[in-house]
Amino acid sequence: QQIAIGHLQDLSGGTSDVGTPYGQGVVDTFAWVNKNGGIGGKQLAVDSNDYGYQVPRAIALYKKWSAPDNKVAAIMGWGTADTEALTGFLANDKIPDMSGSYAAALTDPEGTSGKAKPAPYNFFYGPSYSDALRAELTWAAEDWKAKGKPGKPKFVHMGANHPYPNAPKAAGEALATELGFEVLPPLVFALAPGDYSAQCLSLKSSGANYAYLGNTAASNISVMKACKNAGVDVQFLSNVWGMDENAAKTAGDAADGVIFPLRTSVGWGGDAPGMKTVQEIAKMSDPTGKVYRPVHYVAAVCSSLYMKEAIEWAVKNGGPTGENVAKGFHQKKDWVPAGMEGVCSPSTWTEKDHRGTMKVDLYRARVTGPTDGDLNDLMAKGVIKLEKVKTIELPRKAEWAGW
Amino acid sequence: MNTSFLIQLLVNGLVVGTLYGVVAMSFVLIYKATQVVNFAQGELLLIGAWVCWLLLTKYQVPFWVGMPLTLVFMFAFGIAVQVVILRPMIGEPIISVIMVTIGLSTVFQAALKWMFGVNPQPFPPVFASKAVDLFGLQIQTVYVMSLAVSVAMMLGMAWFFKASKYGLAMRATAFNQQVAQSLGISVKNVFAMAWAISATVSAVAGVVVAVVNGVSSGLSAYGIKVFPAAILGGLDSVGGAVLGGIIIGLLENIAQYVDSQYLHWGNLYEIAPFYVLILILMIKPYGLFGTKDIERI
Amino acid sequence: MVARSTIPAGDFRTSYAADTTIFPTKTSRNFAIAGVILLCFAPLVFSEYWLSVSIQIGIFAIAALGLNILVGFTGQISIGQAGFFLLGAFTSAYINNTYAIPVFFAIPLAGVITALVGLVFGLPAARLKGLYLVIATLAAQYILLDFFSRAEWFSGGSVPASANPFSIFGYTLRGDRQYFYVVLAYVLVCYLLVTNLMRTRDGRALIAIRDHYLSAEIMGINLTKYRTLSFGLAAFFAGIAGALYAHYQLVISQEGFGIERSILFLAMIIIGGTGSIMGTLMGTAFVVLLPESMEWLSHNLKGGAIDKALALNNNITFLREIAIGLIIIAFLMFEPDGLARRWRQIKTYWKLYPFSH
Amino acid sequence: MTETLDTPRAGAGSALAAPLLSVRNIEVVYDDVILVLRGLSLDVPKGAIVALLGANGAGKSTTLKAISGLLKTEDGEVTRGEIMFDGARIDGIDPEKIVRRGIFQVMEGRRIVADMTSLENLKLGAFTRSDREVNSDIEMVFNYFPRLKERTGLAGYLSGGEQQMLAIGRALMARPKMILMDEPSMGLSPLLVKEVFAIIKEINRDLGVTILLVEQNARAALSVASHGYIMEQGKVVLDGTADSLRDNEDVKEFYLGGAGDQRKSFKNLKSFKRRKRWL
Amino acid sequence: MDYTLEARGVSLRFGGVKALTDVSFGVREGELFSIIGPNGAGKTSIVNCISGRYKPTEGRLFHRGHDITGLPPNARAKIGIGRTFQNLALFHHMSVLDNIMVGRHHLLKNNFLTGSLYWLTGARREELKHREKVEEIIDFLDLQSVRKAPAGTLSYGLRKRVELARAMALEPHLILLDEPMAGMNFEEKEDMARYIVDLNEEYGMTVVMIEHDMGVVMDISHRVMVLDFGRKIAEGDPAAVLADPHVKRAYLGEEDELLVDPDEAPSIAEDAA
Ligand SMILES: Nc1ncnc2c1ncn2[C@@H]1O[C@H](COP(=O)(O)OP(=O)(O)OP(=O)(O)O)[C@@H](O)[C@H]1O
Ligand SMILES: Nc1ncnc2c1ncn2[C@@H]1O[C@H](COP(=O)(O)OP(=O)(O)OP(=O)(O)O)[C@@H](O)[C@H]1O
Ligand SMILES: [Mg+2]
Ligand SMILES: [Mg+2]
Repeated sequence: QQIAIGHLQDLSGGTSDVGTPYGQGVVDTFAWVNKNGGIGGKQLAVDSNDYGYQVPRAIALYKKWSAPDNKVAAIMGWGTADTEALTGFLANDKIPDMSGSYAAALTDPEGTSGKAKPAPYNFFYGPSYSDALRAELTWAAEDWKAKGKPGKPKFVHMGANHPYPNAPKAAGEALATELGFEVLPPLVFALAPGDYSAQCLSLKSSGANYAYLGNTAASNISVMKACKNAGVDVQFLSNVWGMDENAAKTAGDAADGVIFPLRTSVGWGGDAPGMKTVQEIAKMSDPTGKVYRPVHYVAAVCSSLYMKEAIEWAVKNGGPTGENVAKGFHQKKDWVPAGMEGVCSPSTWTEKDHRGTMKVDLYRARVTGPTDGDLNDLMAKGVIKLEKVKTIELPRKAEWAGW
Repeated sequence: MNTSFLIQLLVNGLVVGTLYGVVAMSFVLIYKATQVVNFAQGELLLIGAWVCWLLLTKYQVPFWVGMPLTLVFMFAFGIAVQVVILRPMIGEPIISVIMVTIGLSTVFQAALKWMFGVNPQPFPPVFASKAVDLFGLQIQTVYVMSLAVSVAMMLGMAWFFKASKYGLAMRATAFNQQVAQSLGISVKNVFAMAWAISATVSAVAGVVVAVVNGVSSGLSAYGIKVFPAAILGGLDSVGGAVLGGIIIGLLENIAQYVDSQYLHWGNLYEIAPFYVLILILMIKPYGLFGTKDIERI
Repeated sequence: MVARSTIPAGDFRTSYAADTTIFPTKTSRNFAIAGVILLCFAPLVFSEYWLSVSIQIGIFAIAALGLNILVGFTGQISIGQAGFFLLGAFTSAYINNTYAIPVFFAIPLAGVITALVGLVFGLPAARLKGLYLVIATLAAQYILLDFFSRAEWFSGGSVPASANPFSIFGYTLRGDRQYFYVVLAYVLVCYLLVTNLMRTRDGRALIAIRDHYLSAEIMGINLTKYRTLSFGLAAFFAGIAGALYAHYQLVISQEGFGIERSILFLAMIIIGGTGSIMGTLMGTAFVVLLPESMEWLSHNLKGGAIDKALALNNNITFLREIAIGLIIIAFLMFEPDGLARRWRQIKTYWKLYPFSH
Repeated sequence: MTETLDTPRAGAGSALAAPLLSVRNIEVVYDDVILVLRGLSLDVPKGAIVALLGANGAGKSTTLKAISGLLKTEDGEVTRGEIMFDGARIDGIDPEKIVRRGIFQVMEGRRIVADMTSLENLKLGAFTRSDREVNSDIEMVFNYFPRLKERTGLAGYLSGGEQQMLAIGRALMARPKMILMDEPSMGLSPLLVKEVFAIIKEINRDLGVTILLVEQNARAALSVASHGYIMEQGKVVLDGTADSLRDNEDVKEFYLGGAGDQRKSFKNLKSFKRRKRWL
Repeated sequence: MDYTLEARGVSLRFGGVKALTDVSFGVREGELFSIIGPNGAGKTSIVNCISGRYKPTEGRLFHRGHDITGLPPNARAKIGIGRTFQNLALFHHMSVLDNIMVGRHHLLKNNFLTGSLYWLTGARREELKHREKVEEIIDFLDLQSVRKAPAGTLSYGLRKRVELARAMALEPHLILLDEPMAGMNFEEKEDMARYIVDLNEEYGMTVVMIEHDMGVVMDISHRVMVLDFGRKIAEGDPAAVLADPHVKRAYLGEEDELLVDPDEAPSIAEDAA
């Protein structure tokens, strides 16, 4: 008797740059769980699928997973568009989905906010895109003040016209206005790498001081490089998927100074008791343990272990049905999976609020030299550094729920 | 009116457009000889970029050696693709051959991701001074180089088709393969040649964009940009392709100007070229320099 | 496309009516009817998975059929079919959500509205030829997508729109098992309509334009009208298919309906055989099943000996993509005229069996 | 059944010279199923003009395409028999190689490259040559067909007859050993037909080009040819010297238009037809 | 006006090429009118003007007294003008039958809506009715055996015949034939000539024919017009026109052995007996 889990990952589509390490993290974690006896003596049967960031393929897979004859206990999801597309089905079929999409619309289980449809079976680990951006804006407002520059700072939202980059747009712009920013018209750039010189020239001519990069790393890099070339003087605030160690390596000095949120308390090799577990898990796909794992991998380990513990609770309390697993998420407060102390941030999901955390750790990417060479070396030598800037504890405002 | 911003955008459009032009030229080349629309053009560009990257980073070859090596490789690669995949398709319905190039692009795309991973890779610095200043805009040295190279390639290509015996043979083959064969022209060789040259020319563009943006699978998007460029110039005109590329480049940037100054739609730069394209086609159904079909009965 | 029609000996036709039937022989007709009857039992025996695969085949086959009218019969290549597919999907959802028009009527209505828009986009077809037209359709696709991503009132902008399940007079169909019959009915009707169209006046006019537009014009065929019309027809079927898809998936997202999907539609008809109605269905099945079977294969490979030996890990997905590409290439190398031709040849072979040279 | 009028087949031309081209018993199938040539044989002696006559659909063009290798592009295939040229087998090899060996086909229906000028078309004719005399040969062609020189636009806009001239001119540019001509007089005005046949004779005599001539204008064809074959339904049904064919009753009736030198009127035809003796 | 078709001062230029210069002529109802002339004289061009492919640079064309100079080609099918082409223009992948059915396009009433609903709208009945007409034409031109063959696989001569059938299917009263006998042997020309004469005499169609075979032109046409370098150089009774020294010089060359007085030729029936 096995417990079935559906796993959507993007290894070949528009977000494969970050989808690959995250997907690997999920696969490794469950493999590790299985190796250590599974859950309550049951092995996990993880059906991992590369869906290429295509909604129809996600839905087709979902049909398979939701069929009564072999219904899964839970889904490890991925993108914003596909997760939002599945939301209604998940609620209907009572299957919890731990997604890689942190859209705030997924955090309102009962739809009480009026901003989003009810999403009782959606979960994710980390601050929502909107909350992360709110924290970044809060920091930016302080930064502006600290620098003592005159006038209103200008804020601009940048990203593809796509559910994922758009998810925090309204929230960000609303808070920015509130915080005294002048909000400029958004700038659009595609989810694929390309030449975005024109956008950077617009950015330059608009005189923006803070620009939010809503895409994933690959295309953000293009923008950062192009803007560097065009001599744009702007502070980039990146989405959680928009910056990581690989991106810093590729972008080189163009990535220097970018602010981004980190979901885990430490990165790969960081000083925390839980890091040992992470390294154990990483051995599942790399027995040498030498491969450097970017932040998304570590976040995936956390997400998967939350799922594991929720299932564990379900197994003990009536069996691993989707409904029970969802209940499992609601059991604990300030929850850190066993063995992950100091790595995963304490999270709480309640029946009424699926904002797991309101705490946002802001980091700054530091690149201090040429970035050719092995990532392990670069990190070890400190050529690339992820520097903690500030932890922002946002208030759990009811009016911020769901958007 | 923000003139300096507009000028910067126009200069940027010119530079980027020239690159579109180079790729469009290589696209037109295959079309002219084989009547086949090559959907894998962007991937040829990408392969060129990765190969050069590999030579420069893994084998630490200097650029002035790596670049020619890349071109030689791409020439051979073009021939190989033609011989193995497209040669058996000679004489089959064009639309099926086009579909094969689409299949090829899938295969290349996946194979490259497999070999080089999904993460973009930075290109080692190639030129001592990275940029030159033009109207207050920093223009990458590679872009300036590519401008020179593409003008040279365009002239060479134009001469080739107009005056050389093999250029004539290519045109005859495009017109009708059976007729070409009846004249003693080896359709196979003509096609192989077309693919080889086209792959080589694309690789030049590939390396140029890679130097600027780093290498990643996204570069193959240039393959799509090429369609409007080639069509705008007129499918069978080499000069037209370059001009079409430049026009598309300029249009994108003008659209960006209008958008960021007045409209704030967000992605006008992506869509505007297509509106203009349809407009131009309605006035000139064969693009700016394309030859009209002969309608004689 | 050029194989001579061969009719088994002994099958004499005594009237012109008998000579204009859809099926060349009585047996083939009986086979077709039997096939349809068997399909009616499919929901009882198929697993959810196979059901959903067959529904997809059915829906895409309708859109591909429309495209085949344009490409195969009129000779105008389009890479914009996915745009019209989406338009149909959004339209049906929109008119159903906003004007409370029952889904039962919304689907055909969406087809008609899409067809009208298709006519407008078809206007350049009167002037453009070959690749110039292809790129104009590409432009149409981009323009439509841009519209969808902007028109929040209509399509929800970049957020997926939602659609209601299929319902007839207050009775709502739930689940794939019931929806299967809706799709089956649409497939049957659409394929019959097009078969009829192609053996009557306007269908012949389209084919005539494909084969020789100059002489078609002199035979009294209005080129502008028919070229535009074929765009309208293609859009109609795309719209119907899109609407069916919307009420099947219940959410409509632009994702996955860019030019890649338009190209897939093209692949369906090329693999099936341009200008072949039955081929369209076969080609669609091929294109839908290919990635599915590769998925299945890569799944079984995963963790297996080959995987370990080659250290494939995640690269299996690239292997799968490569395999899909290679199979399409190989298929076209061996069967450049599509499945329809081989099918015809097999039939000819059996008909002529002892005598086939 | 084949009826030979005078000398036995193999000897037909061998009295003069060894056959340059010899087609032995070939079968041609289109599209894997349609059998068009059913065991056809013919010889063309070196330096001769041989006429190949036959009704529409008899397979004349197919025969020429089988020799020049162009069948392949039409899904056709030689499934039996062999074709020898200049002492070597040429069936199955690529058409462009056959051109290089010296056989050039003037295809039915002109087939000039419509989007090139006449001059470019002529240059293409000389594609396989690398000598320096190409330009003087272009002058030679323009001398034969002065009209071509006047029309400098794209060849696709030429009139039917002008295109025919260009097609013949292009063949001359290749300086082949042998030309296969598929209905060279089609669409030409009576004056030009005479000229074209004069030119055929001339190039045969002056340049020593061997010619296999498919022609519907049997009278003209037999007046230049030394030998003729008559095809029906994929087979040779009659062959002999040009003179012997001209005297054959059937040939007179079905190809030359009436017995003797008298011509029947087209006006008073009845639908009744007499059976051909060779069938 | 008793001309079915009349050209008044028609000129046609393509850039520098003068394809036609001030050509005027008239064709009477029921006539079999031939146009001859050297290659490139403008014969096809004038037919193209009549069928609407080309628009004359100058001059007017009248059909039964109406000015049709600017009428689009497809509208000319409706007023009863049909034609065949010098360089074959069949629908290659369609069967012979369908090719001919296309000719009936303007006579059929069903459209894409009624056609798709075949059984419900009477489209079937209409199609079958016209199919009968087409079969008549097939019988008339002896095409029975290739009825279902794709036109692209036929031999040259048969294709010409199918073209004629397709043009006939339009039920035109004026039919334009561009070199209908090119590429045929004597026997086939006989057949073709017979069809054309029947077309003219039994179906009562007015025929305009371009032909290079002087025997045919002389025997069957009522009147002949000669073009040279885009100008009309002669018009009138065939025998008289062919005897014209100007025509001989421009077109026929010196005495043609094919031209024998038709009255002296033995008839085919005698020969058979
Ligand atoms: N590509 C093809 N596919 C199928 N059948 C063909 C093809 N080409 C020719 N045929 C058939 O082969 C036979 C001989 O054709 P071919 O063109 O050789 O005749 P021909 O003697 O040259 O006639 P014509 O005098 O009309 O040119 C015809 O019955 C024709 O239908
Ligand atoms: N569309 C066109 N563009 C340019 N020139 C043309 C065009 N159509 C015809 N011509 C020219 O006009 C002249 C007359 O052509 P046309 O086809 O009428 O001749 P024709 O009398 O039919 O000759 P043939 O007997 O050879 O068919 C030719 O010299 C031709 O080159
Ligand atoms: Mg022939
Ligand atoms: Mg003519």
